Amino acid sequence: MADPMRIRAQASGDKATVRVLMSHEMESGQRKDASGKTVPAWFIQEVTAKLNGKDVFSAEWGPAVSKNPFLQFNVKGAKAGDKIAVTWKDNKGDTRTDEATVS
Amino acid sequence: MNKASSLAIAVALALGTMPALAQKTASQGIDEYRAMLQDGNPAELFEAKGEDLWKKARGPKNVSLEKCDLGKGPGVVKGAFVALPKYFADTQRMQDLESRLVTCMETLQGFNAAEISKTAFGRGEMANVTALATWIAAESKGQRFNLSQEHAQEKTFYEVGKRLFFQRGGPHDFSCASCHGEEGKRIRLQDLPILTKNPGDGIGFAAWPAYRVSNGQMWSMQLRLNDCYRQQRFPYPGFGSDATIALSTYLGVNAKGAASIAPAIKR
Amino acid sequence: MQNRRETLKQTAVVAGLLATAGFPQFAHAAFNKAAFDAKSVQDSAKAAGATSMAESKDVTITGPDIAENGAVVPLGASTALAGVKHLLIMVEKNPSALVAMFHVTDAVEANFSTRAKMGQSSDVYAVAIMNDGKALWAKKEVKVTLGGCGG
Amino acid sequence: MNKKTQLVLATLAAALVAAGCASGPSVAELNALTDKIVKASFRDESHVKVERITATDETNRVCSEADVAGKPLDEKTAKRIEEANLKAIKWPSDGKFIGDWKQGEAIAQSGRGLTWTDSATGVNGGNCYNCHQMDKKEISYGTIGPSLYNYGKIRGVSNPNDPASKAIVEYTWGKIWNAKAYNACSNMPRAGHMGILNETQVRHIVGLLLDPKSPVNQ
Repeated sequence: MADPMRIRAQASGDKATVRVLMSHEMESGQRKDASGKTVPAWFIQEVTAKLNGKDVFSAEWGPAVSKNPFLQFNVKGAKAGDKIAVTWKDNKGDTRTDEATVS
Repeated sequence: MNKASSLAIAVALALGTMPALAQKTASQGIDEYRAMLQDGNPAELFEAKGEDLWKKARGPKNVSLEKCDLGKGPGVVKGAFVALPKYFADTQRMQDLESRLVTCMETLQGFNAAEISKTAFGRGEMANVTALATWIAAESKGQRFNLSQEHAQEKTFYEVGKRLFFQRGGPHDFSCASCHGEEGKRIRLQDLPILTKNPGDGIGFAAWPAYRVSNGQMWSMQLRLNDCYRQQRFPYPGFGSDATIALSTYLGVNAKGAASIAPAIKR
Repeated sequence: MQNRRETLKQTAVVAGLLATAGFPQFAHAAFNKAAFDAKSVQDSAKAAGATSMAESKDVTITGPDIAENGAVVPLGASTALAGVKHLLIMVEKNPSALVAMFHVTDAVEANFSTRAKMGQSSDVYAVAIMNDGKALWAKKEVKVTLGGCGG
Repeated sequence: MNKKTQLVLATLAAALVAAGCASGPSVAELNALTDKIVKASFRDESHVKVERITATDETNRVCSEADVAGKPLDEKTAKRIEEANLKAIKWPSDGKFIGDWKQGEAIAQSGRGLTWTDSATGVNGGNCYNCHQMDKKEISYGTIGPSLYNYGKIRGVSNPNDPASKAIVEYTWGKIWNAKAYNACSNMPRAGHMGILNETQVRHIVGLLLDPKSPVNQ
């Protein structure tokens, strides 16, 4: 149900720079609501990426990553026309995958 | 110039123990921070959502908004944003982008306009109106504001908007002009655009809708004005009310010639 | 940048299709709760596999000197060293220091950026955990100011 | 409701044209129209009532009109407004003008209070740093008002309780209590007069500005 990511992947030289924006609350678990109750943490825990179907990147995040997260990484050997697929999974088990073509 | 040098002194005094900072003014530091955020504006997420909402068949009538007339003819999106608010003959009223979108959602898609207008910002169909406005604004990126002042209502609304801009009231005696009537002023570290004339490309009226990093929300112009009024300690302006549209007309006409950068990214 | 919109248009949505596929060859894909729960930079690095810690000029942390808002602070970690296993971004004064842990493979450069929440002015760290368990770190101070009208 | 108002306006505009007012509505008509639009557009929210802007006082009314016209108040009106505001100043009930600068600093830092998202019973802030530089250590300050750094020092106040400082101490109290007593259309709120700050809070702010030990005077 989560909204799509925005993925930009640009090749330069022998690598491609991948920039990703994800739509997610990234609730810290530190905040209290109007009635004084702590809002439970809700955040992306794992981010992975594939280049043409092959795993190339993985990371673990905590609740201190900002809301609507931004991520940048560089994939070696990626060239224009290659497919980059990014997947996130949050601590409630929700997940989303989007794909972009390297330009 | 003055501002920068006095800040430099303030920073040197306050942060003298930090060599990296002492060589840089606070405003330079903040400019760098803002520059770092430019590449990757989460407003893009809302743009994408808005484009999808425009093209998707939705509502009780299950049709898209692709025949919506934003002032340039049915379905014309590019250039519409920088000409709003304007007078619409079909509704016989002045409308800004958001109130016009709500009209289209009612007439084309069968939604209840009054219900949407009552919905809180960021919720339900109101969140969709904001996403739509974000995409439509983005489609005019780089174009210059050029509001019509042809129709009698357009002129009248400019004049009413001017009066609202200078209306002092509430416990603090604030008007819009208290903060936006002079050039080169700040609240805390926040630069305040002068809004009685064209403040420059992408400043003031030409920057909204914008993504607010402080709360991770997408802010439309209606919400921008709503929160200005809140901080002014004024009562609550209705969504799409004539006051908000008259004020937008005043700001938009004054911004004539300013290139739009919306959706921007803001503090 | 000039082709930004073009590039965006090429973004294809394949939601859910790959969602359930696991990452068996990625040993570290499981969430390291201990590292994220740890309060201090040291405890967190330890939980991430560090056996010793040393400051190093070969590790770089990037971030602004001043952040106008603590909700979004752009931070980056990088190193040109060989033999890096994980690259960590930490904020010392956050309730839990660890913000993000990136796993370095042959397929990606050891150079990652994201944006972090910061509750107050603090030192921020890039920590490279090497294959042999050594942790090499760099830090810089980020000052968080109140940008708007304290209301 | 919007539609109805606008239709009324359209009819009004048409009537004006018919009456030969080809140049559009007059200033008085535009003012009346604005009042009507304000009434139709704003509503109560939480403890914030519409009367806050519909039942405003003469000071705000004449200053708003002068702003729209783009020229300052005529001298006579300005004087009358200033005198009325000066008369309305409440001086300290116990004769004590100088409070605790530390509490004053906290009040100066706070921008809270009186918006529809604030609680009706919370403690209001003074909003001072939003517009003024004060303590040099605070780099996040506004520039709508003049810098108040060294406010007391520049004015030669080494002992605010010394009779020699009486005039400046009283002016400082008066300015915070009711800024319009000294400048009819000042941008500065009337903190005491409008009930933004209470007497004790005003006293602490005066302390922040005039106490030689205050960071403002370092």
